[in-house]
Amino acid sequence: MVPETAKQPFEGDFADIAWCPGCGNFPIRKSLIAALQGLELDPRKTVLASGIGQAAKMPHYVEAQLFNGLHGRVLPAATAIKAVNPELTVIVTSGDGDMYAEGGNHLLHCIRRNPDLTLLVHDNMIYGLTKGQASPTSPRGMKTPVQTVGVFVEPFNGPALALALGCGFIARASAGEGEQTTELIMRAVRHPGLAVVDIFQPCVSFNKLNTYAWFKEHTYTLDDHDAGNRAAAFERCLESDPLPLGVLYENPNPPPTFEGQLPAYAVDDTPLWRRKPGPADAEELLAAYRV
Amino acid sequence: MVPETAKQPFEGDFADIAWCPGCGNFPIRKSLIAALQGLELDPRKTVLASGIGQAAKMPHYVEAQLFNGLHGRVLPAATAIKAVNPELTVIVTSGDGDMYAEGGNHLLHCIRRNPDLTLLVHDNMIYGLTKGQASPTSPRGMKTPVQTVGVFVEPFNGPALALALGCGFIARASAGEGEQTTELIMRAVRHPGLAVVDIFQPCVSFNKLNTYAWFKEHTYTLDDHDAGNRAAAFERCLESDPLPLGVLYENPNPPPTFEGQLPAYAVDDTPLWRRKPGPADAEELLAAYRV
Amino acid sequence: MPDNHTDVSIVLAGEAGQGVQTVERLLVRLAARAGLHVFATKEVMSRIRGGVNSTELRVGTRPVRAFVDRIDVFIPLVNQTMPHLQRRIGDETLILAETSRIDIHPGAVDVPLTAVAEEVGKALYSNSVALGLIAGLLEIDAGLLGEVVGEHFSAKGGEIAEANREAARRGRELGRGLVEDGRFSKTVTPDGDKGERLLLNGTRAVALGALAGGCNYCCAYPMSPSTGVLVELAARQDELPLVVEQVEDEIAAVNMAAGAAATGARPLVTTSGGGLALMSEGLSVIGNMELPLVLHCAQRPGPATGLPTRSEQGDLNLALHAGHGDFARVVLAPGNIEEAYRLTHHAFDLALRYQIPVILLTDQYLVDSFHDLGELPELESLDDHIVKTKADYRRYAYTESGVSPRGVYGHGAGFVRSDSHTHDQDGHISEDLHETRPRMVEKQLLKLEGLQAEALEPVLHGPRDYQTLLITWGSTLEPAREALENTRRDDVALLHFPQLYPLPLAALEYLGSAERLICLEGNATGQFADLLLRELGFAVDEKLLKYNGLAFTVEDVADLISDL
Amino acid sequence: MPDNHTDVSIVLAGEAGQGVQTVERLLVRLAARAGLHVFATKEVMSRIRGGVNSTELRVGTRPVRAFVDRIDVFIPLVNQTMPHLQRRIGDETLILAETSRIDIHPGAVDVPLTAVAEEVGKALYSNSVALGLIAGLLEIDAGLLGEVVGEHFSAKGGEIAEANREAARRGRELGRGLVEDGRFSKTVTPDGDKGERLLLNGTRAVALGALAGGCNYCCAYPMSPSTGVLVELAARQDELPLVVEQVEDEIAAVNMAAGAAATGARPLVTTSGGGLALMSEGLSVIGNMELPLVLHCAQRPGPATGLPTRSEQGDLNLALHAGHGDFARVVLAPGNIEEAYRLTHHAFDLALRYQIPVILLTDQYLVDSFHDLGELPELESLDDHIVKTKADYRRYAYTESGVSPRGVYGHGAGFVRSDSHTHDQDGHISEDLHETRPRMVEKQLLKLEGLQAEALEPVLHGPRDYQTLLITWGSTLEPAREALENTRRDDVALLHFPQLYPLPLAALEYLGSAERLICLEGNATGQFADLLLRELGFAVDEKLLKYNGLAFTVEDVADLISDL
Ligand SMILES: Cc1ncc(C[n+]2csc(CCOP(=O)(O)OP(=O)(O)O)c2C)c(N)n1
Ligand SMILES: Cc1ncc(C[n+]2csc(CCOP(=O)(O)OP(=O)(O)O)c2C)c(N)n1
Ligand code: SF4
Ligand code: SF4
Ligand SMILES: [Mg+2]
Ligand SMILES: [Mg+2]
Repeated sequence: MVPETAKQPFEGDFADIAWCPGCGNFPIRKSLIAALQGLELDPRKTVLASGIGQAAKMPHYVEAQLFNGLHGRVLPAATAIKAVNPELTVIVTSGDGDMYAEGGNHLLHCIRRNPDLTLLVHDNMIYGLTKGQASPTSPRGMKTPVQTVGVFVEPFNGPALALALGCGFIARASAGEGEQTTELIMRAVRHPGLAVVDIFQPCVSFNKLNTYAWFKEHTYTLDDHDAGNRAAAFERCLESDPLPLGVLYENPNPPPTFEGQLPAYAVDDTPLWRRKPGPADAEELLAAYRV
Repeated sequence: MVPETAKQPFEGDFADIAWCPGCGNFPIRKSLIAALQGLELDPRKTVLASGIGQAAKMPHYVEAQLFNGLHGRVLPAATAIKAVNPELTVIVTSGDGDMYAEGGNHLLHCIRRNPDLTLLVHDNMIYGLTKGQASPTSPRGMKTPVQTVGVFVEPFNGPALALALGCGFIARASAGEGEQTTELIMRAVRHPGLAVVDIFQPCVSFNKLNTYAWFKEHTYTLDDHDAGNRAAAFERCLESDPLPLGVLYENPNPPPTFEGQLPAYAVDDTPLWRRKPGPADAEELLAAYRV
Repeated sequence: MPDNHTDVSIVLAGEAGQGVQTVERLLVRLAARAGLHVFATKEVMSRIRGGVNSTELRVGTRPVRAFVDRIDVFIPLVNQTMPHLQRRIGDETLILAETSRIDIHPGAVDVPLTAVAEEVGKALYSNSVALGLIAGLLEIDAGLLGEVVGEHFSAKGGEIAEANREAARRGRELGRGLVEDGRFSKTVTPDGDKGERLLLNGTRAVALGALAGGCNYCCAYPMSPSTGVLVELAARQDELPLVVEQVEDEIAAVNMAAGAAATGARPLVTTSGGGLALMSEGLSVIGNMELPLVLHCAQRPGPATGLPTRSEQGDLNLALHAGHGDFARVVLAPGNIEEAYRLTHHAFDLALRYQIPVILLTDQYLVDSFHDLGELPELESLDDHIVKTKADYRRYAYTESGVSPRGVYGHGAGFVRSDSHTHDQDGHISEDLHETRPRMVEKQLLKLEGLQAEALEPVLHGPRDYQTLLITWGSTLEPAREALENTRRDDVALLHFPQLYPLPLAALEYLGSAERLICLEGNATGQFADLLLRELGFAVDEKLLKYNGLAFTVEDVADLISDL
Repeated sequence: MPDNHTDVSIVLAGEAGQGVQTVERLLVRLAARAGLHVFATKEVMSRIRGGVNSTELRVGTRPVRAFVDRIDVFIPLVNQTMPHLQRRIGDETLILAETSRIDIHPGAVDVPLTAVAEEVGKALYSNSVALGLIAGLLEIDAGLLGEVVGEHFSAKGGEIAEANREAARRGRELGRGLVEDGRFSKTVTPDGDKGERLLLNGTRAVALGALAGGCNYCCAYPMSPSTGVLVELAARQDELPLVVEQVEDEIAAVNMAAGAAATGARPLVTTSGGGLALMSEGLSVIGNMELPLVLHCAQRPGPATGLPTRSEQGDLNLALHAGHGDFARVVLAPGNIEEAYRLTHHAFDLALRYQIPVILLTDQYLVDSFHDLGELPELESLDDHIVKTKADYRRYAYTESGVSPRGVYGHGAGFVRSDSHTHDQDGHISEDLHETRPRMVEKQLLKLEGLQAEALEPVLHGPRDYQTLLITWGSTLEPAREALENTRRDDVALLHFPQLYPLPLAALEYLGSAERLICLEGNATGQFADLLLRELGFAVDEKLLKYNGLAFTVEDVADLISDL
């Protein structure tokens, strides 16, 4: 029996978490840790990778390997982490600004590459860390100190985009629904290939519109939805009120992963970081340039 | 009657066009000029904007206003051109690398903003100017000097992406189908808001797979397609062989444009470049900071 | 040090979200209305709630415009401290704390803020009690206090306003009590200057300077500490001819600005170091397309994400060299709030006249610091220098100054071609290596000659026949100036550079007259000292570098001077 | 100038796509096999077909490694010219053209390449005729010619190979005829060096140097002239433990490299100036995360898109300063092909030992130029310096050298935290301004001390007791060296810098011993001269700057020396 005082895996000892009291990131952290524990992952073989934002601080509050890079730039880094050591489980935590604004291009191409990563987008429909400007998912009409006349452009639809580009696993969760979120994260991690989970997350400090109550009221859990059907999934992705929670799409025949197709692993599956060329290889190749 | 030797509008006098003989950009140029003439646009009120690539050289070969910026970065510039002077017609010419790789993030957010631009993506499924590396739209299996084992990631689906993000006009054309292309460009320019036309373009120097003949064989013209239906359009966008040509989607109730919603034009529609604040405004505002 | 200060330095420390900033704002207004001079600066953690933030308020008889280490009155609202703050608390510091709740400061005098607030109504009013407390210490008139508190809370309804007024009044009594008991004995009195005064911080000065310069397009991606300028301008987008657009990333910002400028707008981009780094390629296109752009970079400590909410002067090298290839640019760095206003306007002037990017370097300390000041200089309305094009218009026509007439799309009979390649005078791509390429490079760099000739001269403070010359750029000016004034040394002067590139040749004489040069910079390598050596051939004898995330304090500089 | 050259300079000009490059490749191989020394460089337009490209081939008795203006034999295959090429054609130049088709060169001697090719079979073979023509002029053995042509065309089938061999043979007769008629009288003879020789260009040298340095991850976005290195490595991805990934943009490249490095790989990124500009923010994160990265930047003329296929040395300032904030980096710039091989390997060594970004600056001229050379230096196998982590592992532990033991994910019992903020030794975000912030900045910059101590020394060529010292960096080395050797002046020497930052202190003595310093650079402002002043305090007396898109020629430098 584990003594009561001992920390469970991933929990760590984080006295000072910089989120606001009541922030939706707390329940997401709880769901995430429960999922990692549920999957019985080894914290030393699990990397939490992120960019910058409130959501992106998550890796500092979970006891695991950590890569906390630049705002918007986590996906190329995470792709390489998995490619250089496929034995690692790599989870990316990100915000709606981090992933859908600054990081948009990497998202597109990460979906195309399909590395075996789990991408959690904490979607609070606002820029939290920079104090409340609109994010790509802010609803039309939302006023902020920058969007003084209200947001007047179309909110970004992450799930629809992922679906259009052929992502193999797309789900939507809500921070307020802890168990469901744990469940969805577990499924996402198990999915072989890129799995995107857009998680509604109340920001109690800056988003007074999309609160816990609002999300409760404006979401429903998918029931008789055929998640293996891309056309059906598209219609679900376009639904806006209420918003569906659950697995929107899971490809029954998931395409091969990026790292799985690399020539470097064609005959030898030793993680790349343990293998490298050297002077002998260079000299052998030089032979081709001898006159 | 115009004397035979006189140049028609937009044609200009371009002795040395840097494209390869036979390149699909020539017929696209022809279609584009025909469309601009057909629309009776004033070349001095028409801006051709582009980034870098073979397609992106187009503005240098059409007699009109020109903005030829950085690789991948034309859309934010074009958005501003239209915002600063809504009297201009702005056409963007781009390549599949320029727009879908380096420029991907701007594409996402330009679709959200919905400025009244026409975006032509010359889709040759290859990087032409840099001599034949795979582009985001290169088909799986295509070998190039960089993709030596063949492309093994999912080709980028521009139309599906545009549809997912709510673009109001999405069409696909083929350089080999000159009149149809002219027609589609005219419709795109007329559409009030962002109109995306992905144009198949043979690259005779580097893409030996997707030739004029290949495109002829692997495309068909949409016939009884309901272009006003987003779900139907999604299915069309996912078709891969044969590939549909024509208008894939046109929103019957196009959303308002970016420039149309700017507070700067709420009461005064004089182009912004003719209006600006000044010291008097600053001084008036200073009053608020007097103790 | 003998206590000969004519001001009181009060520091409040609280959690993010605890309302310290409200107290700061009200107190600044209150003191200024009372005819006192006031300065306020804050240092906050990168979080929305919790942690320890602090605000320094200096209230004085004479103008106060700089950050000091010394704390006369420390009011902790949180039971936690930070070593960099703790260090500033000295034997003479009067610590006022609610000792029942806050027990980590041994010598603290109890001030029952919450208890009083609760007596008035609720604990929430304790900020108003604290405000009153300070007003009491400063012997500020009760009527004025009520007025300022009332104005602030009036929007929340009469009852709330009244309760806060009462809380402030009760707080003031606490303060008066301390004075009467002899616990606090510093007095600051109005200097009799009855002129109207302005209360601005650097953010507002930059935003207003931009508007004075005719800025009609601002595009930016939020990034601390530069976001304030975006917000300040956004607040005006429905009254002025002004587009304010939050873009998807910094690269979009600079390229959007390029499109705006090519069409005739006067764009401003605001960002911090990481954003400027991302705009490097775009800066190069502004240079090669010959477009006017003002780029405001509010510096924070790097590298990479660094300390998002703190201050540094570590992006000078980047401002000088961002972008590839050789092209003309200007780098300006205001030293204080007036200069921020004036130089932002000047940046537009240079950008428009030379068709170049002008980078305006500020820092978190400057943009976030407030003080009262007299009238700002009157600024001129700037010309666009736009011509109506003729049919034979050439965007990049060779001229003697290197500046070609600026045409814009659709205005006139010509075609305007803005191009990012090496191009000919028409703006078409050119690969003529023999003639066009070198000539076009020279044309663009020729602008540097004009720019150098009119470069803003450095400003000397202190005696003319100095032996030691302190050198500052940016926000180090005011702490250094105050330290210098305090010491009254006749052998030490201060040379402040508002323009960093191209450097004014007038600097040569100043530098040459010194026996000893000391450069003060908020970075770890002495980037400006490097520039002085490279551009003017002067190696400084000493560098005082600070890179812990805080601006220089008056004491930092005073210690340096007293060691001379 | 008396014609005392021991080499022949042959220039072919043709349209893009006309096969000039095939002739170049075959001729280089042919000449080298014939025991001659050979150098080839090309200059091409930014287009795939058409225009005017040219290739210079120098074939000599002694090693030839540099670009010359002088053209001994000019073979235009296109009826068009470019002023910068035309300028190089002198009275002594033998122009060989198919005069029926190419009529713009008045003094041309007719060589009916197409007619001969058609006689053999088809016009397509005319490249082989041209190859044979040159072989004839150079008196290269017919058997060897047949062998080389045969090898090249064997893949296309026996008939085609035979036809090309015949075309070459016929071309050789044309060439022999010109020699016999006295139209051409230069002879170059093998120098008797029978050792095996290598034929490399700069691209291959960088790629092989990277593999020798253990590079196992290359991520890049195509950009001329850097793409060759990507292609060269891609060709090896199925034989070696090596991932080669073409990414969506340059920002992805540098951030992907960060992830790869944090996981234990040895990443290489290859790009040109515009790409490096885009990576500026990423470079700063490599610095702050303390990760090993080699970044190859093949320079082309800027600003902005500039001249995509030409050469320049205009990105030095960017390489020195890209990124925000202060952090340690190294900038290396190989002067020739051996150095490109050696320094790329060295770059990995420094990156791995110091956990820093190392920027390797080449340029279009260097990466695209070929010459024969002897064996390359033997290089050592490099250690990863990776430790197996213990439970108390700290990624950013303070050490005396500033370098912390390198742990990687999943190797050992510890947690490895790579972070982009100001962080503590564990890699967690820190806002401790008093201790952690300054100390961590100092820790990172401490590396510069070690780096400076082991900085590569500059290399002196020419007499030890010089009065005038020419200074070069990068690919200017070889043209300058040849010019210097030709003049045999005993008062002029050449100092070449393989390492640009940190600068080796050993340079001080060299610079101090000169009466006159002249810096040769391929940019418009003298960026390295600026650096010398800034870092070492030496102001050069003169700068020879070239920025028309072409590398320095031997004559450029010879003219400079003869004017001394
Ligand atoms: C290059 C760059 N630009 C801007 C920033 C400032 N920044 C930090 S987080 C953030 C956005 C935060 O929004 P989101 O990603 O939605 O995260 P949240 O805080 O809401 O969880 C921004 C703009 C930065 N750190 N780096
Ligand atoms: C920042 C930057 N990166 C890379 C390049 C090099 N580059 C120029 S065009 C191009 C891609 C060309 O492909 P595409 O956009 O499909 O145009 P195409 O030539 O095929 O029409 C690249 C990678 C560049 N100019 N700038
Ligand atoms: S600002 Fe919003 S997202 Fe950030 S920690 Fe606070 S509640 Fe959470
Ligand atoms: S390379 Fe291809 S795309 Fe470019 S001009 Fe030639 S054929 Fe056209
Ligand atoms: Mg958010
Ligand atoms: Mg293409």
